[in-house]
Amino acid sequence: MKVAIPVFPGSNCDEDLYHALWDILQITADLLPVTVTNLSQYDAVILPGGFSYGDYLRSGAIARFTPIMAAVKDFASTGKPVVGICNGFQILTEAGLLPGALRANQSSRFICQNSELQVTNNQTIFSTAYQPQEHIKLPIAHGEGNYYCDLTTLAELRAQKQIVFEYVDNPNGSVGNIAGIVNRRGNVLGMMPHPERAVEVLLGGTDGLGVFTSLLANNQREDVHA
Amino acid sequence: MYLAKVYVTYKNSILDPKGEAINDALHRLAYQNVESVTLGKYFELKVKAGQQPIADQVDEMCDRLLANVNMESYRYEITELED
Amino acid sequence: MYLAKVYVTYKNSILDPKGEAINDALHRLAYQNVESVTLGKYFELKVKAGQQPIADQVDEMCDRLLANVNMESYRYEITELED
Amino acid sequence: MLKNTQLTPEALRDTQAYRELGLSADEYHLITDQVLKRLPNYTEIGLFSGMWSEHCSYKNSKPVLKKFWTEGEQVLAGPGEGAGIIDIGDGQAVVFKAESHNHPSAVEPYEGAATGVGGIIRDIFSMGAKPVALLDSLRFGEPQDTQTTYLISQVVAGIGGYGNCIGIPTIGGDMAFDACYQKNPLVNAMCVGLLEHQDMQKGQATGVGNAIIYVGAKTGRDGINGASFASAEFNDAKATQRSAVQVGDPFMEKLLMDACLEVIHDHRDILVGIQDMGAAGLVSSSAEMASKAGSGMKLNLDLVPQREKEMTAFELMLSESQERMLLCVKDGAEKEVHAVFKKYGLDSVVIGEVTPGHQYQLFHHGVLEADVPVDALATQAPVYQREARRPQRLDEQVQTQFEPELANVSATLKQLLQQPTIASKRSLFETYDSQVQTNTVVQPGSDAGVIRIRQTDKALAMTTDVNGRYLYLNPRMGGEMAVAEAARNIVASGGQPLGITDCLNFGNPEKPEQFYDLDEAAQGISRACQRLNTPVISGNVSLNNESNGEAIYPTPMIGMVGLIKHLRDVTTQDFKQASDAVYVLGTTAADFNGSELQKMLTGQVSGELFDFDLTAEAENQRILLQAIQAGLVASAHDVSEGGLITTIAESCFGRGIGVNLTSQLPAVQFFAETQSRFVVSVSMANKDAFEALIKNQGTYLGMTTATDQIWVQTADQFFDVPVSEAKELWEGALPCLLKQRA
Ligand SMILES: Nc1ncnc2c1ncn2[C@@H]1O[C@H](COP(=O)(O)OP(=O)(O)O)[C@@H](O)[C@H]1O
Ligand SMILES: [Mg+2]
Repeated sequence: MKVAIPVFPGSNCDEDLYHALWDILQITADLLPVTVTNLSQYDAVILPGGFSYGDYLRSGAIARFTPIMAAVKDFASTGKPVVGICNGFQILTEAGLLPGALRANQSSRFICQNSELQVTNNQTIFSTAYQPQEHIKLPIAHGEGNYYCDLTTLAELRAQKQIVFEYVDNPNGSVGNIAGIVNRRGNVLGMMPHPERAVEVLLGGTDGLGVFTSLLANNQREDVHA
Repeated sequence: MYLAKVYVTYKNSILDPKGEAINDALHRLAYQNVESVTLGKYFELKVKAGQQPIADQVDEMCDRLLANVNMESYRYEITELED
Repeated sequence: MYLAKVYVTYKNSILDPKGEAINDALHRLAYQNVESVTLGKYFELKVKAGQQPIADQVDEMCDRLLANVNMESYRYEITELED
Repeated sequence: MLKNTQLTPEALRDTQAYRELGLSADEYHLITDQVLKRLPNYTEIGLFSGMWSEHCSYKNSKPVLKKFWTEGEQVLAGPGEGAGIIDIGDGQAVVFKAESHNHPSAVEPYEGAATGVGGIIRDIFSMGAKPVALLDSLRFGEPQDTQTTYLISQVVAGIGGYGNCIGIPTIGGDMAFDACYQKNPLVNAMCVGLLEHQDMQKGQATGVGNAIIYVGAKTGRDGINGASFASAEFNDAKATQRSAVQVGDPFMEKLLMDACLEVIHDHRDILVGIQDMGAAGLVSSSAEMASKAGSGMKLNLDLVPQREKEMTAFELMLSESQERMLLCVKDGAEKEVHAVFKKYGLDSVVIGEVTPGHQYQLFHHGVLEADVPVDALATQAPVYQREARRPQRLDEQVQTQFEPELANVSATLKQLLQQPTIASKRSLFETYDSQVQTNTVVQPGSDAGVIRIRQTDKALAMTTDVNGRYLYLNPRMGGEMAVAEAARNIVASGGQPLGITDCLNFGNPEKPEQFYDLDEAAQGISRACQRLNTPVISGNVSLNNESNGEAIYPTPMIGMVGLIKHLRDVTTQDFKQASDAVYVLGTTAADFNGSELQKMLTGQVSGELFDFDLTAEAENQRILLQAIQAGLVASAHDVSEGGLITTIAESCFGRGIGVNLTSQLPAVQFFAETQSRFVVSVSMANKDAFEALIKNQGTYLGMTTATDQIWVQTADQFFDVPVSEAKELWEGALPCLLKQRA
């Protein structure tokens, strides 16, 4: 599997992700500037966390207009997997690849802590490595992670089993305790918690590995790209 | 040259945590008669006349970039500036 | 009940990195005719009549909390609301 | 100000307008009679005012700083460069420095704190190092009135706002509250970087004809003459201080940092020198680069990227706009540098060149605006040996120890745990991203923050500490204690202390009593540094921390970094499991003067400071480190504010583990703040080996338990507190005071 990591000006978790993929999971990955317009040689795209363009307007709002995001849209439309972590999730909602939006945390403060999650749907290509309803711990670090969508959308997310991760103790006010969702087709995941920060015992836990190992396992399955 | 003043606020149904925090702070400062506070964004854009009508263009900029219409609404006023 | 609309913007020589980032973004979106963007704050306060004249009170709130007069200036408009 | 710029040299002399810029009449005459032998124009006098300010020249503190112990074979660069450098083996080095942003933060707390962080980061990457961690040391008034709580939340938000955005983890710091900081909050930031020896940079401009390149943000009128502002005493008349407010742009700084590090790594052969533009902006960076290299320099100010129209030479040279750097690049290689910065979307412009001789020449609109000897600016500021006079407060204080009487020990403990200085800071440091870069082994909440060094088995431990109350009672001994406490935090985390940086936060040095405090504290610091083998490698001086004539406690913040040789040695303060043996290393006495307990019970600190023995300190540290390295220690936590019982309680809180302890001490001594102690837990398997190692330097207290209780049988009474209840009080106190919403 070969992963593309778009690096937006202001991204700051790109190298963390790169290390997690290469050093811990031995997955091939490339850091790509926003000028890249062709992603056809990749099997997956993961948008990293950080503060693209400073997040000076709304998080993710400016990054969405970069050339590489047009390529990511095309890539997603072919059914290949796209993941957005933290700022990556924010960019995916701004770009319309995922429903809803991310507002300032309820406390209106940035929060960095370990948060307990429930794997609500372990049947997505990003979560098969987890047990049904498994409780895992992943770090969160965001100021605008308060997921918002209207009630109709929430009902739809639930009906279509698009909610992948839910917070156990909602730390930011997210609607429906939502920490991570997929699109209807199931090939685009956005999540506020940082799986790439939870891949080593030394740094406090390995519960994040599942996101990447799921991706890896399902990449080898022929049927997912069908 | 035009001056566009753009106001972006959360839609009504959406909770505004920053506004509430400011509301609380005002109460602590003994402004008990403040009932509610909402916090929005206020842009001032200086725009040169282009091919498109200026209002259309500002509207488009709001829609595409300055506001996230999933949760925010916007309004604007345009005045012409002396050069 | 009164509605106070408060506009807080940076004073002239203060750097506005957010405004500049948005300006750049608009240029990349091909709105080349945008000359400058500044980003400020826009508050809407609902305030009940108190002992102090309402304008004095709003002015005081701006001065003490809503703006930092060392780098920001503010202006406001007050309208009376039907209860 | 604009009006003044039209002053002729003669009018400048006659009106003494130079005083407004912070130059004394004597300094002015030194310039006219000895340095220039003519009357300077307004721009030139501006250059001197910036460069001869305390902030740039250390004219008041130099004689004090000279007393610092700065040696040690591991030191690769000591004070003098942008930041100090210490060798850590394997061709690597650690770079660190601290910076104060007290005055700007008092005027505009969010941006003041944020730009403080931004500034110290530039100091680190300008040395060629990759910034890997931030720390912050904060002092505020009592968090009781809205103004103070607002200040606290804004300062913390500003620190987080910058560090989080740029992507450098904030992994430690310290925070204390006393009324003396009410109008003079202290906001000190420290940055730590990792350096490959081959990347080491100097801020120098050598080689006639080499290009001087300006990179980063455009210059505006922000912070003009901030250096002399920062060096002036504070009063309530705010209007004059407005020009000092700057807004930080962490997004720009991230691009700038990445671009500069790329030039340093990949274009080594063409880069001659690099320096950040900090205090006194363009003049200080350029004049220092030239002077250090023994060169002259000529700049064309028309080429300086400008954010505002019609800026004068004075304004361009003294602006403290943030996020700017100055490079000296080999003649002919300018394009190569421009290409790198262009990739990041940044301005990079040749604004001048290195010249033969030693003159510093500025051209603006085709006019030679300034022509002065560069060394006069950079190195020839007058140095003042200020008068020191022992303050009365030290002679008037009682010589006996405060003797607290406790009616109810567990109630006292609960109350103590809620004192703002003791209470958990989690709700505040939780707003800092402490994990970005994925190297953080120990996050805030233990004695020191720990960062691993990739591709090695090593890690760095870091901390900031100082207890201003101790210095208020005895500046020299308090200075020693500050260093000792920092070292204890490093050792308790499994590290060997390497060296320190400092921020000397003091009052007005022209007052002999304040200067005495500064001088004494520096001597104490130096002595402890020598004894603990932690040279001073960098630092910063912030004087005039007074408002309306009232000075803060003498508060020399100590930032220390240590090396953990093997990752297995990383130790935290939490008790790990039930049935471990608990010890206190070091001896306990009835030391209450200056203690948190004294302040809580009497509302103030007073009396002569208790004894402190640096030899015992060093010995206890040595033994603990040896025990950790031998793999005998499950947890270690140094004893500081709040004494033994506070330390024990904090060790219980991490994992909700109880203790059952018995001691020969009277209950009240569990609150004493005797120095040089650690609380250590050891598994049963290691008990004998640990006791053999510590001999009689420590005392067995009892065991950790699986209950939710802290049980203590003292010489005179038994007391107990539920761990969960105590923890809730300790964690809830600050959010409640600061009225934070969940
Ligand atoms: N301003 C701050 N920023 C980051 N971390 C902080 C801050 N203040 C306190 N902490 C963290 O809280 C913990 C306790 O701090 P402190 O009581 O000062 O410890 P100690 O007494 O061991 O020096 C430490 O891990 C410290 O890093
Ligand atoms: Mg400690």
